[in-house]
Amino acid sequence: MKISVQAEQFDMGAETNAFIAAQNGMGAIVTFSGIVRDLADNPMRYMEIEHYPGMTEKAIGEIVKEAVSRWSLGDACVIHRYGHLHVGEPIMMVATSAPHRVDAFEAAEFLMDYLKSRAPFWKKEVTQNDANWVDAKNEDEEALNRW
Amino acid sequence: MKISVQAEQFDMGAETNAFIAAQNGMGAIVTFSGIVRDLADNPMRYMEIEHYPGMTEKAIGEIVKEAVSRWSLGDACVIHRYGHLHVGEPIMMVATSAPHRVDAFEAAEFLMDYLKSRAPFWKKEVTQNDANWVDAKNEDEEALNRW
Amino acid sequence: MIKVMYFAWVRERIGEASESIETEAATVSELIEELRCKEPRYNMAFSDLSALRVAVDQTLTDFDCPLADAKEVAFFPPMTGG
Amino acid sequence: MIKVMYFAWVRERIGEASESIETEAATVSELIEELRCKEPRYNMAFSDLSALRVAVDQTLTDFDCPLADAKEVAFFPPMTGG
Repeated sequence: MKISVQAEQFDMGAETNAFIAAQNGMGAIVTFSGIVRDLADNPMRYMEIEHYPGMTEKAIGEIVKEAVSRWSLGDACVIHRYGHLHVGEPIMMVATSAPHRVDAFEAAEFLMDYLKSRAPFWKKEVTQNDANWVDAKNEDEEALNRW
Repeated sequence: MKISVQAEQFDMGAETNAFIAAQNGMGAIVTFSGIVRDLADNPMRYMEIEHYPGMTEKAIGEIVKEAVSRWSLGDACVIHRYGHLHVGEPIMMVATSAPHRVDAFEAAEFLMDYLKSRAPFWKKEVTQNDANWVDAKNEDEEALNRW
Repeated sequence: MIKVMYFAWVRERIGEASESIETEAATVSELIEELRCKEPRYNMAFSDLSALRVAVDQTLTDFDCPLADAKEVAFFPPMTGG
Repeated sequence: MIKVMYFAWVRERIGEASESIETEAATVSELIEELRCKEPRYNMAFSDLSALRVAVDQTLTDFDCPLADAKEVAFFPPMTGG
Protein backbone atom coordinates (compact mmCIF):
# COMPACT_ATOMS: atom_id res chain seq x y z
CA MET A 1 0.00 0.00 0.00
CA LYS A 2 2.22 2.80 -1.28
CA ILE A 3 1.18 6.42 -0.76
CA SER A 4 3.58 9.12 -1.86
CA VAL A 5 3.08 12.88 -1.88
CA GLN A 6 6.13 14.29 -3.62
CA ALA A 7 7.53 17.20 -5.60
CA GLU A 8 9.76 14.98 -7.76
CA GLN A 9 8.78 13.65 -11.17
CA PHE A 10 8.10 9.94 -11.33
CA ASP A 11 8.31 7.31 -14.07
CA MET A 12 4.85 5.86 -14.79
CA GLY A 13 6.26 2.75 -16.43
CA ALA A 14 8.73 2.02 -13.64
CA GLU A 15 6.04 2.57 -10.98
CA THR A 16 3.62 0.32 -12.89
CA ASN A 17 6.20 -2.46 -13.15
CA ALA A 18 7.17 -2.16 -9.48
CA PHE A 19 3.51 -2.33 -8.49
CA ILE A 20 2.87 -5.42 -10.64
CA ALA A 21 6.05 -7.16 -9.44
CA ALA A 22 4.85 -6.86 -5.83
CA GLN A 23 1.53 -8.61 -6.53
CA ASN A 24 0.77 -12.25 -5.82
CA GLY A 25 -2.26 -14.06 -7.21
CA MET A 26 -3.80 -10.91 -8.69
CA GLY A 27 -5.26 -11.30 -12.19
CA ALA A 28 -6.20 -7.67 -12.83
CA ILE A 29 -4.17 -4.46 -12.62
CA VAL A 30 -5.62 -1.02 -13.37
CA THR A 31 -3.63 2.20 -13.48
CA PHE A 32 -4.72 5.77 -13.99
CA SER A 33 -2.39 8.67 -14.59
CA GLY A 34 -3.17 12.34 -14.83
CA ILE A 35 -0.98 14.43 -17.15
CA VAL A 36 -0.57 18.23 -17.20
CA ARG A 37 -2.50 19.51 -20.23
CA ASP A 38 -1.82 22.78 -21.95
CA LEU A 39 -4.54 25.45 -21.97
CA ALA A 40 -6.74 25.75 -25.04
CA ASP A 41 -6.32 29.49 -25.48
CA ASN A 42 -3.04 30.43 -23.88
CA PRO A 43 0.25 28.49 -23.55
CA MET A 44 0.84 27.50 -19.94
CA ARG A 45 4.27 28.27 -18.45
CA TYR A 46 3.72 25.79 -15.65
CA MET A 47 1.20 24.38 -13.22
CA GLU A 48 1.66 25.05 -9.53
CA ILE A 49 0.10 22.54 -7.14
CA GLU A 50 -0.31 23.57 -3.53
CA HIS A 51 -1.18 21.04 -0.84
CA TYR A 52 -1.71 20.79 2.91
CA PRO A 53 1.22 18.80 4.30
CA GLY A 54 0.05 16.35 6.93
CA MET A 55 -3.61 16.46 5.98
CA THR A 56 -2.82 15.34 2.43
CA GLU A 57 -1.25 12.05 3.51
CA LYS A 58 -4.00 11.53 6.09
CA ALA A 59 -6.82 12.19 3.61
CA ILE A 60 -5.29 9.91 0.95
CA GLY A 61 -4.73 7.20 3.55
CA GLU A 62 -8.40 7.31 4.53
CA ILE A 63 -9.55 7.21 0.90
CA VAL A 64 -7.33 4.17 0.21
CA LYS A 65 -8.54 2.46 3.39
CA GLU A 66 -12.14 2.99 2.29
CA ALA A 67 -11.40 1.50 -1.16
CA VAL A 68 -9.76 -1.56 0.41
CA SER A 69 -12.80 -2.10 2.65
CA ARG A 70 -15.27 -1.82 -0.21
CA TRP A 71 -13.61 -3.92 -2.92
CA SER A 72 -11.70 -7.16 -2.95
CA LEU A 73 -8.26 -5.72 -3.65
CA GLY A 74 -4.77 -7.11 -3.44
CA ASP A 75 -3.10 -3.71 -3.24
CA ALA A 76 -3.45 -0.03 -4.05
CA CYS A 77 -0.96 2.74 -4.79
CA VAL A 78 -1.33 6.53 -4.93
CA ILE A 79 1.41 8.93 -6.02
CA HIS A 80 0.56 12.65 -6.19
CA ARG A 81 2.91 15.50 -6.93
CA TYR A 82 2.93 19.10 -5.76
CA GLY A 83 5.00 22.15 -6.69
CA HIS A 84 6.01 23.19 -10.23
CA LEU A 85 4.84 20.92 -13.04
CA HIS A 86 5.23 21.34 -16.77
CA VAL A 87 2.94 20.42 -19.66
CA GLY A 88 3.16 16.70 -20.44
CA GLU A 89 4.46 15.71 -17.00
CA PRO A 90 2.52 13.23 -14.87
CA ILE A 91 0.62 14.89 -12.01
CA MET A 92 -0.37 11.71 -10.22
CA MET A 93 -1.18 8.07 -10.60
CA VAL A 94 -3.25 5.42 -8.90
CA ALA A 95 -2.86 1.67 -9.31
CA THR A 96 -5.07 -1.13 -8.04
CA SER A 97 -4.76 -4.90 -8.16
CA ALA A 98 -7.52 -7.45 -7.65
CA PRO A 99 -8.33 -11.06 -8.47
CA HIS A 100 -10.95 -9.82 -10.96
CA ARG A 101 -11.17 -6.82 -13.25
CA VAL A 102 -14.41 -5.28 -11.98
CA ASP A 103 -12.95 -4.69 -8.50
CA ALA A 104 -9.73 -3.22 -9.89
CA PHE A 105 -11.62 -0.83 -12.19
CA GLU A 106 -14.21 0.32 -9.68
CA ALA A 107 -11.67 0.86 -6.91
CA ALA A 108 -9.44 2.91 -9.25
CA GLU A 109 -12.39 5.10 -10.26
CA PHE A 110 -13.42 5.52 -6.64
CA LEU A 111 -9.87 6.55 -5.70
CA MET A 112 -9.77 9.08 -8.53
CA ASP A 113 -13.17 10.57 -7.71
CA TYR A 114 -12.21 11.06 -4.07
CA LEU A 115 -8.68 12.31 -4.76
CA LYS A 116 -10.16 14.96 -7.08
CA SER A 117 -12.48 16.50 -4.49
CA ARG A 118 -11.39 15.31 -1.05
CA ALA A 119 -7.59 15.38 -1.02
CA PRO A 120 -6.24 18.86 -0.17
CA PHE A 121 -4.56 19.83 -3.43
CA TRP A 122 -5.13 23.05 -5.38
CA LYS A 123 -3.99 23.64 -8.95
CA LYS A 124 -2.94 26.97 -10.38
CA GLU A 125 -2.30 27.51 -14.08
CA VAL A 126 0.45 30.06 -14.75
CA THR A 127 0.68 31.59 -18.23
CA GLN A 128 2.87 34.38 -19.64
CA ASN A 129 0.28 36.97 -18.59
CA ASP A 130 -1.60 35.66 -15.62
CA ALA A 131 -2.16 32.93 -13.08
CA ASN A 132 -5.49 31.31 -12.27
CA TRP A 133 -6.58 28.88 -9.61
CA VAL A 134 -8.42 26.00 -11.27
CA ASP A 135 -12.10 25.98 -10.30
CA ALA A 136 -13.55 22.79 -8.86
CA LYS A 137 -16.11 21.31 -11.24
CA ASN A 138 -19.66 20.47 -10.22
CA GLU A 139 -19.39 17.19 -12.11
CA ASP A 140 -16.43 16.18 -9.92
CA GLU A 141 -18.45 16.79 -6.76
CA GLU A 142 -21.42 14.94 -8.26
CA ALA A 143 -19.20 11.99 -9.20
CA LEU A 144 -18.95 11.19 -5.48
CA ASN A 145 -22.67 10.43 -5.34
CA ARG A 146 -22.33 7.19 -7.19
CA TRP A 147 -20.28 5.53 -4.44
CA MET B 1 -3.92 3.05 -32.36
CA LYS B 2 -1.68 0.07 -31.65
CA ILE B 3 -3.11 -3.46 -31.90
CA SER B 4 -0.73 -6.35 -31.39
CA VAL B 5 -1.52 -10.07 -31.20
CA GLN B 6 1.72 -11.73 -30.25
CA ALA B 7 3.33 -14.77 -28.65
CA GLU B 8 6.20 -12.77 -27.12
CA GLN B 9 6.20 -11.39 -23.60
CA PHE B 10 5.89 -7.63 -23.31
CA ASP B 11 6.96 -5.08 -20.72
CA MET B 12 3.92 -3.35 -19.18
CA GLY B 13 5.94 -0.37 -17.97
CA ALA B 14 7.70 0.17 -21.28
CA GLU B 15 4.41 -0.13 -23.20
CA THR B 16 2.74 2.29 -20.79
CA ASN B 17 5.52 4.85 -21.18
CA ALA B 18 5.53 4.49 -24.98
CA PHE B 19 1.76 4.98 -25.04
CA ILE B 20 1.94 8.08 -22.84
CA ALA B 21 4.85 9.56 -24.80
CA ALA B 22 2.78 9.39 -28.01
CA GLN B 23 -0.11 11.42 -26.54
CA ASN B 24 -0.72 15.09 -27.08
CA GLY B 25 -3.14 17.14 -25.01
CA MET B 26 -4.54 14.14 -23.16
CA GLY B 27 -5.05 14.60 -19.40
CA ALA B 28 -6.11 11.05 -18.52
CA ILE B 29 -4.46 7.69 -19.18
CA VAL B 30 -5.97 4.38 -18.07
CA THR B 31 -4.29 1.00 -18.41
CA PHE B 32 -5.52 -2.47 -17.62
CA SER B 33 -3.37 -5.56 -17.57
CA GLY B 34 -4.36 -9.16 -17.11
CA ILE B 35 -1.85 -11.45 -15.39
CA VAL B 36 -1.76 -15.27 -15.40
CA ARG B 37 -3.01 -16.42 -11.99
CA ASP B 38 -2.21 -19.77 -10.46
CA LEU B 39 -5.05 -22.20 -9.74
CA ALA B 40 -6.44 -22.34 -6.22
CA ASP B 41 -6.22 -26.12 -5.85
CA ASN B 42 -3.51 -27.31 -8.21
CA PRO B 43 -0.29 -25.65 -9.36
CA MET B 44 -0.50 -24.68 -13.01
CA ARG B 45 2.38 -25.69 -15.29
CA TYR B 46 1.38 -23.17 -17.90
CA MET B 47 -1.54 -21.50 -19.64
CA GLU B 48 -2.03 -22.17 -23.34
CA ILE B 49 -3.91 -19.51 -25.30
CA GLU B 50 -5.28 -20.47 -28.69
CA HIS B 51 -6.57 -17.86 -31.11
CA TYR B 52 -7.97 -17.52 -34.62
CA PRO B 53 -5.32 -15.74 -36.69
CA GLY B 54 -6.86 -13.18 -38.97
CA MET B 55 -10.19 -13.02 -37.17
CA THR B 56 -8.47 -11.99 -33.93
CA GLU B 57 -6.96 -8.83 -35.40
CA LYS B 58 -10.20 -8.06 -37.23
CA ALA B 59 -12.37 -8.51 -34.12
CA ILE B 60 -10.05 -6.40 -31.94
CA GLY B 61 -9.92 -3.71 -34.63
CA GLU B 62 -13.71 -3.50 -34.67
CA ILE B 63 -13.93 -3.33 -30.87
CA VAL B 64 -11.37 -0.51 -30.77
CA LYS B 65 -13.18 1.34 -33.58
CA GLU B 66 -16.43 1.10 -31.63
CA ALA B 67 -14.74 2.48 -28.49
CA VAL B 68 -13.28 5.41 -30.42
CA SER B 69 -16.71 6.21 -31.86
CA ARG B 70 -18.44 6.11 -28.46
CA TRP B 71 -16.00 8.05 -26.28
CA SER B 72 -13.88 11.12 -26.74
CA LEU B 73 -10.49 9.38 -26.89
CA GLY B 74 -7.06 10.49 -27.96
CA ASP B 75 -5.78 6.97 -28.53
CA ALA B 76 -6.23 3.31 -27.62
CA CYS B 77 -3.87 0.35 -27.50
CA VAL B 78 -4.51 -3.40 -27.23
CA ILE B 79 -1.81 -6.04 -26.82
CA HIS B 80 -2.89 -9.68 -26.42
CA ARG B 81 -0.66 -12.73 -26.25
CA TYR B 82 -1.24 -16.31 -27.36
CA GLY B 83 0.75 -19.52 -26.92
CA HIS B 84 2.48 -20.69 -23.74
CA LEU B 85 2.23 -18.35 -20.74
CA HIS B 86 3.47 -18.85 -17.20
CA VAL B 87 2.05 -17.77 -13.85
CA GLY B 88 2.76 -14.09 -13.19
CA GLU B 89 3.27 -13.18 -16.84
CA PRO B 90 1.07 -10.53 -18.47
CA ILE B 91 -1.61 -11.98 -20.77
CA MET B 92 -2.74 -8.73 -22.28
CA MET B 93 -3.11 -5.01 -21.76
CA VAL B 94 -5.30 -2.18 -22.92
CA ALA B 95 -4.51 1.52 -22.65
CA THR B 96 -6.73 4.50 -23.37
CA SER B 97 -6.09 8.24 -23.36
CA ALA B 98 -8.68 11.00 -23.20
CA PRO B 99 -8.95 14.66 -22.26
CA HIS B 100 -10.99 13.61 -19.19
CA ARG B 101 -10.88 10.61 -16.88
CA VAL B 102 -14.46 9.36 -17.30
CA ASP B 103 -13.94 8.69 -21.02
CA ALA B 104 -10.62 6.95 -20.45
CA PHE B 105 -12.07 4.71 -17.73
CA GLU B 106 -15.28 3.80 -19.53
CA ALA B 107 -13.55 3.08 -22.83
CA ALA B 108 -10.99 0.82 -21.09
CA GLU B 109 -13.77 -1.13 -19.36
CA PHE B 110 -15.69 -1.42 -22.63
CA LEU B 111 -12.58 -2.73 -24.39
CA MET B 112 -12.00 -5.30 -21.65
CA ASP B 113 -15.61 -6.50 -21.61
CA TYR B 114 -15.61 -7.02 -25.37
CA LEU B 115 -12.14 -8.56 -25.54
CA LYS B 116 -13.22 -11.11 -22.91
CA SER B 117 -16.22 -12.42 -24.84
CA ARG B 118 -15.90 -11.27 -28.46
CA ALA B 119 -12.25 -11.67 -29.43
CA PRO B 120 -11.44 -15.24 -30.53
CA PHE B 121 -9.10 -16.39 -27.78
CA TRP B 122 -9.45 -19.58 -25.73
CA LYS B 123 -7.52 -20.28 -22.54
CA LYS B 124 -6.43 -23.73 -21.38
CA GLU B 125 -4.96 -24.36 -17.94
CA VAL B 126 -2.36 -27.12 -17.93
CA THR B 127 -1.39 -28.70 -14.60
CA GLN B 128 0.84 -31.68 -13.75
CA ASN B 129 -2.15 -34.04 -14.11
CA ASP B 130 -4.59 -32.55 -16.54
CA ALA B 131 -5.52 -29.74 -18.89
CA ASN B 132 -8.80 -27.85 -18.88
CA TRP B 133 -10.29 -25.30 -21.20
CA VAL B 134 -11.44 -22.31 -19.16
CA ASP B 135 -15.23 -21.98 -19.23
CA ALA B 136 -16.72 -18.67 -20.29
CA LYS B 137 -18.50 -17.01 -17.36
CA ASN B 138 -22.11 -15.86 -17.52
CA GLU B 139 -21.11 -12.64 -15.77
CA ASP B 140 -18.70 -11.84 -18.62
CA GLU B 141 -21.46 -12.25 -21.19
CA GLU B 142 -23.82 -10.18 -19.03
CA ALA B 143 -21.19 -7.44 -18.69
CA LEU B 144 -21.78 -6.60 -22.36
CA ASN B 145 -25.36 -5.54 -21.61
CA ARG B 146 -24.32 -2.36 -19.91
CA TRP B 147 -22.87 -0.85 -23.08
CA MET C 1 -15.44 -25.84 -51.34
CA ILE C 2 -15.59 -24.29 -47.92
CA LYS C 3 -12.75 -24.15 -45.41
CA VAL C 4 -14.09 -25.39 -42.06
CA MET C 5 -12.03 -24.58 -38.95
CA TYR C 6 -12.23 -25.83 -35.38
CA PHE C 7 -10.81 -24.22 -32.25
CA ALA C 8 -10.20 -25.19 -28.61
CA TRP C 9 -12.07 -28.33 -27.47
CA VAL C 10 -14.00 -28.51 -30.76
CA ARG C 11 -10.66 -28.93 -32.54
CA GLU C 12 -9.55 -31.53 -29.99
CA ARG C 13 -12.75 -33.60 -30.31
CA ILE C 14 -12.75 -33.54 -34.08
CA GLY C 15 -9.02 -34.13 -34.21
CA GLU C 16 -8.11 -31.53 -36.79
CA ALA C 17 -7.76 -27.76 -36.98
CA SER C 18 -9.28 -27.29 -40.43
CA GLU C 19 -10.45 -29.12 -43.53
CA SER C 20 -11.85 -28.29 -46.95
CA ILE C 21 -15.39 -29.54 -47.47
CA GLU C 22 -17.45 -29.90 -50.64
CA THR C 23 -20.97 -28.98 -49.58
CA GLU C 24 -24.33 -27.81 -50.89
CA ALA C 25 -25.44 -26.67 -47.42
CA ALA C 26 -27.36 -23.39 -47.64
CA THR C 27 -26.89 -22.42 -43.99
CA VAL C 28 -24.56 -23.11 -41.07
CA SER C 29 -27.23 -25.41 -39.56
CA GLU C 30 -27.32 -27.50 -42.71
CA LEU C 31 -23.53 -27.74 -42.71
CA ILE C 32 -23.62 -28.94 -39.11
CA GLU C 33 -26.15 -31.65 -40.03
CA GLU C 34 -23.90 -32.85 -42.83
CA LEU C 35 -20.87 -32.94 -40.53
CA ARG C 36 -22.75 -34.84 -37.80
CA CYS C 37 -23.58 -37.57 -40.30
CA LYS C 38 -19.95 -37.99 -41.36
CA GLU C 39 -18.47 -39.65 -38.29
CA PRO C 40 -19.19 -40.09 -34.56
CA ARG C 41 -16.44 -37.62 -33.54
CA TYR C 42 -18.31 -34.87 -35.45
CA ASN C 43 -21.62 -35.99 -34.01
CA MET C 44 -20.11 -35.72 -30.52
CA ALA C 45 -18.48 -32.33 -31.11
CA PHE C 46 -21.77 -30.86 -32.34
CA SER C 47 -24.07 -32.58 -29.84
CA ASP C 48 -24.73 -29.43 -27.78
CA LEU C 49 -25.06 -26.38 -29.99
CA SER C 50 -25.67 -24.10 -27.01
CA ALA C 51 -21.99 -24.67 -26.13
CA LEU C 52 -20.82 -23.63 -29.59
CA ARG C 53 -20.28 -20.40 -31.46
CA VAL C 54 -19.78 -19.92 -35.19
CA ALA C 55 -17.97 -17.38 -37.36
CA VAL C 56 -18.55 -17.12 -41.11
CA ASP C 57 -15.72 -15.43 -42.98
CA GLN C 58 -14.23 -14.33 -39.64
CA THR C 59 -17.38 -12.60 -38.39
CA LEU C 60 -19.29 -13.96 -35.42
CA THR C 61 -22.81 -14.96 -36.49
CA ASP C 62 -25.55 -17.49 -35.68
CA PHE C 63 -26.53 -20.91 -36.97
CA ASP C 64 -29.13 -19.53 -39.38
CA CYS C 65 -26.44 -17.67 -41.32
CA PRO C 66 -26.56 -18.44 -45.07
CA LEU C 67 -23.40 -19.88 -46.64
CA ALA C 68 -23.78 -18.48 -50.16
CA ASP C 69 -20.31 -17.16 -51.14
CA ALA C 70 -18.87 -18.12 -47.71
CA LYS C 71 -15.21 -19.12 -47.89
CA GLU C 72 -14.47 -19.92 -44.25
CA VAL C 73 -16.64 -21.29 -41.43
CA ALA C 74 -15.23 -21.68 -37.91
CA PHE C 75 -16.70 -23.51 -34.90
CA PHE C 76 -15.54 -22.93 -31.35
CA PRO C 77 -16.68 -22.64 -27.73
CA PRO C 78 -17.53 -19.24 -26.18
CA MET C 79 -14.39 -17.10 -26.16
CA THR C 80 -12.29 -16.56 -23.07
CA GLY C 81 -9.90 -13.75 -23.92
CA GLY C 82 -8.77 -10.85 -21.80
CA MET D 1 -4.20 29.52 20.85
CA ILE D 2 -5.30 28.02 17.58
CA LYS D 3 -3.19 27.68 14.45
CA VAL D 4 -5.18 29.05 11.52
CA MET D 5 -4.02 28.10 8.03
CA TYR D 6 -4.97 29.42 4.59
CA PHE D 7 -4.49 27.73 1.22
CA ALA D 8 -4.70 28.68 -2.46
CA TRP D 9 -6.52 31.98 -3.15
CA VAL D 10 -7.59 32.28 0.50
CA ARG D 11 -3.89 32.40 1.40
CA GLU D 12 -3.22 34.93 -1.36
CA ARG D 13 -6.08 37.24 -0.30
CA ILE D 14 -5.16 37.16 3.35
CA GLY D 15 -1.47 37.43 2.60
CA GLU D 16 -0.18 34.75 4.91
CA ALA D 17 -0.10 30.97 5.05
CA SER D 18 -0.76 30.60 8.75
CA GLU D 19 -1.01 32.47 12.04
CA SER D 20 -1.62 31.71 15.69
CA ILE D 21 -4.79 33.24 17.04
CA GLU D 22 -6.02 33.73 20.60
CA THR D 23 -9.73 33.10 20.44
CA GLU D 24 -12.76 32.19 22.54
CA ALA D 25 -14.76 31.18 19.45
CA ALA D 26 -16.82 28.07 20.17
CA THR D 27 -17.34 27.11 16.51
CA VAL D 28 -15.75 27.65 13.12
CA SER D 29 -18.50 30.16 12.28
CA GLU D 30 -17.66 32.24 15.35
CA LEU D 31 -13.98 32.16 14.42
CA ILE D 32 -14.83 33.40 10.92
CA GLU D 33 -16.85 36.29 12.40
CA GLU D 34 -13.89 37.28 14.56
CA LEU D 35 -11.52 37.14 11.59
CA ARG D 36 -13.85 39.21 9.37
CA CYS D 37 -13.82 42.00 11.97
CA LYS D 38 -10.01 42.08 12.12
CA GLU D 39 -9.21 43.67 8.76
CA PRO D 40 -10.75 44.21 5.31
CA ARG D 41 -8.53 41.53 3.69
CA TYR D 42 -10.10 38.92 6.01
CA ASN D 43 -13.57 40.29 5.37
CA MET D 44 -12.96 39.92 1.65
CA ALA D 45 -11.54 36.44 1.89
CA PHE D 46 -14.53 35.22 3.88
CA SER D 47 -17.21 37.15 1.98
CA ASP D 48 -18.61 34.08 0.17
CA LEU D 49 -18.64 31.06 2.45
CA SER D 50 -20.13 28.84 -0.27
CA ALA D 51 -16.75 29.12 -2.02
CA LEU D 52 -14.86 27.97 1.09
CA ARG D 53 -14.14 24.68 2.80
CA VAL D 54 -12.79 24.13 6.29
CA ALA D 55 -10.74 21.43 7.98
CA VAL D 56 -10.40 21.18 11.76
CA ASP D 57 -7.35 19.25 12.91
CA GLN D 58 -6.80 18.07 9.34
CA THR D 59 -10.28 16.62 8.90
CA LEU D 60 -12.75 18.16 6.47
CA THR D 61 -15.80 19.42 8.34
CA ASP D 62 -18.45 22.16 8.20
CA PHE D 63 -18.82 25.65 9.63
CA ASP D 64 -20.85 24.44 12.63
CA CYS D 65 -17.94 22.37 13.87
CA PRO D 66 -17.07 23.11 17.54
CA LEU D 67 -13.53 24.29 18.27
CA ALA D 68 -13.16 22.87 21.79
CA ASP D 69 -9.67 21.26 21.92
CA ALA D 70 -9.03 22.12 18.25
CA LYS D 71 -5.35 22.83 17.52
CA GLU D 72 -5.48 23.61 13.80
CA VAL D 73 -8.14 25.17 11.57
CA ALA D 74 -7.60 25.50 7.82
CA PHE D 75 -9.60 27.47 5.24
CA PHE D 76 -9.37 26.83 1.51
CA PRO D 77 -11.38 26.68 -1.73
CA PRO D 78 -12.86 23.37 -2.98
CA MET D 79 -10.01 20.98 -3.73
CA THR D 80 -8.77 20.31 -7.24
CA GLY D 81 -6.49 17.29 -6.97
CA GLY D 82 -6.14 14.31 -9.28
